[in-house]
Amino acid sequence: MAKMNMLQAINNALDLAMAKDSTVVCFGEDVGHFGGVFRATSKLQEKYGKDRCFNTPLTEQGIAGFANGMASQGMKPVAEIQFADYIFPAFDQIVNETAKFRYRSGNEFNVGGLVFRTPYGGGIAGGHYHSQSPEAYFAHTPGLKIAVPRDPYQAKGLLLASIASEDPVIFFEPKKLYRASTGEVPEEYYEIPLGVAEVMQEGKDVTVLAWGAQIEICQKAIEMAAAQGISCELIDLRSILPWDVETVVKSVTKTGRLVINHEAPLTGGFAGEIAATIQQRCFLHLESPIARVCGLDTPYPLALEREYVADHLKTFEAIVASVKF
Amino acid sequence: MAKMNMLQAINNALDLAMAKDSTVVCFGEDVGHFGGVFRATSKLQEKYGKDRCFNTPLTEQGIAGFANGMASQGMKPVAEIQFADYIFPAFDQIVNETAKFRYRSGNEFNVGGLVFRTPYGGGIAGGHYHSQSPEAYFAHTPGLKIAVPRDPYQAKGLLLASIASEDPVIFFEPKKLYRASTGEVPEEYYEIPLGVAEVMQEGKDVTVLAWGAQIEICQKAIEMAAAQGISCELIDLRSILPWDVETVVKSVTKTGRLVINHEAPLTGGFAGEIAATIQQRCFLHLESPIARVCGLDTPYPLALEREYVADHLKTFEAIVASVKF
Amino acid sequence: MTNPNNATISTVHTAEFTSGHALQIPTLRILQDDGTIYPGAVAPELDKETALKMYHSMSFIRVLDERMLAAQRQGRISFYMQCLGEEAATVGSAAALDDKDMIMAQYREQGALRYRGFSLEQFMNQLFSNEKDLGKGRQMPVHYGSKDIYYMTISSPLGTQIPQAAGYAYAQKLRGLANVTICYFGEGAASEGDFHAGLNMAAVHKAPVLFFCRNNGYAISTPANEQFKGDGIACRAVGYGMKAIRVDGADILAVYQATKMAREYALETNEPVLLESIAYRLGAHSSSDDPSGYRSKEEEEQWRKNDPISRFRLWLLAKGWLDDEADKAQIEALRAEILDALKVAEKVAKPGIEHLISDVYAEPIPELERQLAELKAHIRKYPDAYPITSGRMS
Amino acid sequence: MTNPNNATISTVHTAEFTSGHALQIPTLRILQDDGTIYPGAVAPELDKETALKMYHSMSFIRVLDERMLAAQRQGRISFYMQCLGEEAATVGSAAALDDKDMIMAQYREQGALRYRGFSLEQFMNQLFSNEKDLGKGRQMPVHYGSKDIYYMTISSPLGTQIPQAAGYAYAQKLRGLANVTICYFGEGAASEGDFHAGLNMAAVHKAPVLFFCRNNGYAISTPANEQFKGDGIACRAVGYGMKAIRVDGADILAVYQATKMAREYALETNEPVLLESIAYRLGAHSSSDDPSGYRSKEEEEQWRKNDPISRFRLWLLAKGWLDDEADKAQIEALRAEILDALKVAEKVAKPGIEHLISDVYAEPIPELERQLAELKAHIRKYPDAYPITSGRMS
Ligand SMILES: Cc1ncc(C[n+]2csc(CCOP(=O)(O)OP(=O)(O)O)c2C)c(N)n1
Ligand SMILES: Cc1ncc(C[n+]2csc(CCOP(=O)(O)OP(=O)(O)O)c2C)c(N)n1
Ligand SMILES: [Mg+2]
Ligand SMILES: [Mg+2]
Repeated sequence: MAKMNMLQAINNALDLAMAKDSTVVCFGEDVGHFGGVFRATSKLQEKYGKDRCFNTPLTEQGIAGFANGMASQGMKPVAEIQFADYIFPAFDQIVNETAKFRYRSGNEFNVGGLVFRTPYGGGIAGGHYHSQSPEAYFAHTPGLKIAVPRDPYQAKGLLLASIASEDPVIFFEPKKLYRASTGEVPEEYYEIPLGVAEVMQEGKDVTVLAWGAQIEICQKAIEMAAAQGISCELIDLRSILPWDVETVVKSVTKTGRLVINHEAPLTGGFAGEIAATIQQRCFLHLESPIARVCGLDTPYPLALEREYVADHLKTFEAIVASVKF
Repeated sequence: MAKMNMLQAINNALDLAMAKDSTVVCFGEDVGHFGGVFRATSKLQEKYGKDRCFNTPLTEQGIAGFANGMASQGMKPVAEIQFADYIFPAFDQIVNETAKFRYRSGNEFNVGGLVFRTPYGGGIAGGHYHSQSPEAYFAHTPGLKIAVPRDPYQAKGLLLASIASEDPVIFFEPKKLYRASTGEVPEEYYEIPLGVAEVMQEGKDVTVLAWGAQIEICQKAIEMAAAQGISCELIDLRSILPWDVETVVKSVTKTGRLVINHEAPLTGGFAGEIAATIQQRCFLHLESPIARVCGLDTPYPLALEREYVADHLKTFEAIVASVKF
Repeated sequence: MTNPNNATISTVHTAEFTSGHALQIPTLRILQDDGTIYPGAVAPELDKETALKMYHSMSFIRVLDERMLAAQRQGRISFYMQCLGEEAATVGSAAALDDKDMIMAQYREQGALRYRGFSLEQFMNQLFSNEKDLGKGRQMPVHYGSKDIYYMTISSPLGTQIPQAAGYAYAQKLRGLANVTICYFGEGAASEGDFHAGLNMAAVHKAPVLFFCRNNGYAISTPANEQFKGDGIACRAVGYGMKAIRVDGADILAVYQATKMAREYALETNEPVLLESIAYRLGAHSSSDDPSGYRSKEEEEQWRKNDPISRFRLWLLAKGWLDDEADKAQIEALRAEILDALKVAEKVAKPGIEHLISDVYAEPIPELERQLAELKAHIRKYPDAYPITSGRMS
Repeated sequence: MTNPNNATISTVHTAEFTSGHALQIPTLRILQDDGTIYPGAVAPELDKETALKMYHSMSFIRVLDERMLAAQRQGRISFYMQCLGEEAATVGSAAALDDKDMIMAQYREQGALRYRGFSLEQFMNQLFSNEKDLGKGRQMPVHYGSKDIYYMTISSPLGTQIPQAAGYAYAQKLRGLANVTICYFGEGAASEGDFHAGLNMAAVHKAPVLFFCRNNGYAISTPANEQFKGDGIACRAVGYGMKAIRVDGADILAVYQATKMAREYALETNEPVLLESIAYRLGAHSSSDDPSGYRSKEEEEQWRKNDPISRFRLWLLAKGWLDDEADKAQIEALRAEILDALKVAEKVAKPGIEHLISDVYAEPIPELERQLAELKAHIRKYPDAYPITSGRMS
């Protein structure tokens, strides 16, 4: 075990994957010699050569298209999109191509092995073009898998599972945790399976569900709730697509209440999907309406970021309201 | 009044809008002389000249960017994307630019007046690249408005309202209705307001909610239900963003039950947002779980289209299950 | 170049524009309409067997197109796309490749597909979306693909295969394969952003791709002069520091020669090459299109004279490699064969219900299994409404 | 051109590539490092007032950049971007325009903005995202914009303004305005698909746009030779049938002259022009960047000699239009002014809570009003947690 921050854990995962499998190749804007603007690919070019870790021209649609082509040949591209806010020029290549490659060809061709890594989320005074959380845009797309880690340990295990996956994966990295989140991380290779949520804390009154950087916000909120005698069960969803319905159903069946928190705007966010599914599966167990604590339905602001975000106080209030309903 | 099919009604709306306001300009792939592959812009170039109705090069991101620029100058571009399946190369221009133009500039600049028209949905043996219903991808984007008409009368009124709107609008045209749906349409100018749903049929047992081409499927289903003594209230949502929460809340408060139907795949579809909102607003009135009848979580298939779609039988079954819960 | 701007710097002191047509690229022509070689031209080396395979691929496709368009008109298939007038461009280029060079096409390259060995049955199974279709009946007609013969399954969204070809070829290079990738696209698709991204990335990352633009004058109804203002597509190559060559797309010897040369160069240097074929889309865009709305019969007639097949046929006849009568008989026989194959394929069952959800992921996710189970229960309740699948569900 | 392929057809019979560097475009240079005019060059006509406005815009921006980078280092603003080394490119081009020509910039064009008349206070208000910021404090520092002075608000996603400029200029043409649009972007952004779409559409639709590429050698850490393999960016113009001109971007007279000529041409013909400025990004990419990780001090030092301001200053001094001492004093005074303005701006309140939801739509939709009401109630409950807004909610 070694103490790592999330960037180091990601760098370490990439390093292990490249060492293990010569078909793993990392690229993206500034990813090469410089190691990426956040330094997630630091030293990989030095170690594995310019052919396997390199800068691309500044074109996200090109990066995604190039990655699709490379993966369809059987290699394992790990492509970085510099900020998740800039993944949209690649939307067609991801949603119409990556996601449908295997299906449309009857499995003659596929892009399993392809991973898009991208720093995402707010909390860094980035305004609306360096703060977006676009997971829900992709979650409506059969054929993709989506994962979001909450800490360095999770980041390494989920990223290694993504690279090993036979399906294409979008890996969203909460950038505000890059240096802020640190922890013990095993030095050897390990995977954390995709599609499996984790019950981080058991509780009996209400289930609190989140992913990525919102987990620590929820932890603060449930501490406040605990001080008022409310026992919360905390679940880290970890994978958005496919998502672990059964773990959430089991929890809500027990607690009868659900509060979902995400950074992205409320309307059309992934909390909607979860709430819709859970109200259906747990109808007779629900003791209060499922609550969603999310960003406002506006672009991510700059000056009023604090007001905008789904913070611990709003989450705490939603927990209390759910229990008192 | 004149009998028109949906294409004629759309063509008529564009004609009226161009006659009324010289800043209205129509363009897109094959939109000019040829009048569009579906002929929605037929004769407009002849009538208003090549400057105001023209073919563009084959680039959806370019079309959207060009439209953004033109609208920011104060004109009213009505840009056609040949199929909604091909709107994704324009995703960045729409989601990062169109939607955020006014907000990011503090209203120094805006693209109000911009309309993207695009044929959408299945039912024409088009496979996954001529059948998609991507409204949910856009519904997660504050700053956009989204409308879907169910028949020629609605198409004309909603399209004229979209062009007149001070906000950018995506106007999805259910292409299987283009020639199949006909009806009486006033020849003169009229608008149907955006953001307002329509209760098409009152009922007391269960609310059935849909939009676009799914309305007629729901009508078949509620007829079957009526034969079994089930009284359905049918709502056409008409606008996806903003959507008319209050009308749906009022209806479900009365019926206690809700079945939502859409063409797009289930997971991440807009029914999730509706269900999440309504379970919260109508918690104490709900007598059964909100049901979603949607496409499967796969790309839109070809040979097995009939099995795939959210048809009247599946809708009928959901209505019965909701009432019998 | 050593300056950081990656631009050669030669100084002038008077402001003067470089013209938008400063670069003009000539068109390679070898074979004349009458089947003879242009004076001064030399025919590429071609053995008889290859030449006949080329010819038979072209004539097969010509007959198939004719028949299947008719089948579409009869309502037997839902959609079709011909390649009339462009057979030489795709067959001639495919013939210059190695069998394991990847082909990434747009949709009008059935000539290349046939040259690679796609069988009549395989064509039919795809066109009828039946259970023998390699694509499992999921895509519209003409969206062919086969891993065995290195032909990437067609995808409708235009231009998307262009950066993919760069990535595919880069992977070939990394694996040390002695193969290139050919990437076909229309002059219309060349307006997509993906074109720019793909060509630039192939040049920067040194990926051995032959970018083959079929400039056939139209993108559905949009003529090339409403598509771009440059001199064709080939001149764009300088923007990427890429070599370019333009050929008469109805001249199979020119196409073959240029492609062969480009392939050698790409393989040797790992640099991509841009090829532009100048031909004419003689047929409608697709079975849904009627070109009389946007171009004149006269224009069509003029180009009809430019037939790529008859030219090559005359050359082969003159060489004594082809027998006129035998060839005519063979084409007659082919017509019958195609009709027979069509009748067989249209009776083959559609894919089973399990293929509604297979291949979305490598293994179905639980939610898809749930949806399939629910659907099966529903079909069992209403078997008559789902006749394709209800009779044969396990 | 009359053939449907929109390509000139001249025939050759021998296969030969056109080289990827077949087109080379010279660089216009007028002003030498020592402030004299190149032998054989002629300085553009410039009156004293304009020349001084150009000079003062450049030196203002130089001092502002210096101060605000320092302010960022002190933690007073969160982010900053300098334009060191490129002041002449943006000021020189802006000076060649009419005041109502629209400017659509990338982010490093504060020179053009200042030339247009953006005031020190306006700069500060934006940098501090306070309630006087025209952008209502919603975007990161340096995302300026002002309708009054025809400067489109900056948007971070690169390249997006390129097709927008085509559409904006097309609208200007349709309205019969005697104005053009200038569109600035970096050589990195020129790799985006939007570049291709925008240039092609402007050419096809005859939109009077000056596409002004600032080729400064780097896109963050990526050097131009890993960005493209063509000869700079200017040569791409032939791909669009567009005229092009390349200038020394540190030579304000060359930039002015070329832009003036391009503007006249665009206005007259409604055809776009591509300009490429060759300069060097002397500073870091932004306050978050440290170039020592990817380029050498020597390279930087070499380019530092190439200073656009000192060159022009020497020219003005020689002309007797500038007084050395007075100028130095003025720059000193400016330093103080900037510090004062900074102190004022940082004390101005942030935008009020209502601006969290205003301008998403022309009028707030009901859901946003509901969200705002809920938020206000929440803030009232926890006023200490939201100090920026809690004290002044209506
Ligand atoms: C992204 C995208 N936009 C639009 C279309 C619709 N479409 C299909 S073919 C076509 C024209 C293509 O023309 P070109 O590339 O010249 O090829 P050709 O048909 O002439 O062979 C269009 C617009 C599409 N398939 N994909
Ligand atoms: C679509 C998009 N992708 C990536 C980025 C991140 N980014 C910001 S600036 C930059 C480099 C731009 O380089 P260039 O266009 O040469 O302009 P310069 O900074 O040299 O002036 C990058 C990659 C972005 N803002 N937008
Ligand atoms: Mg074409
Ligand atoms: Mg640069």
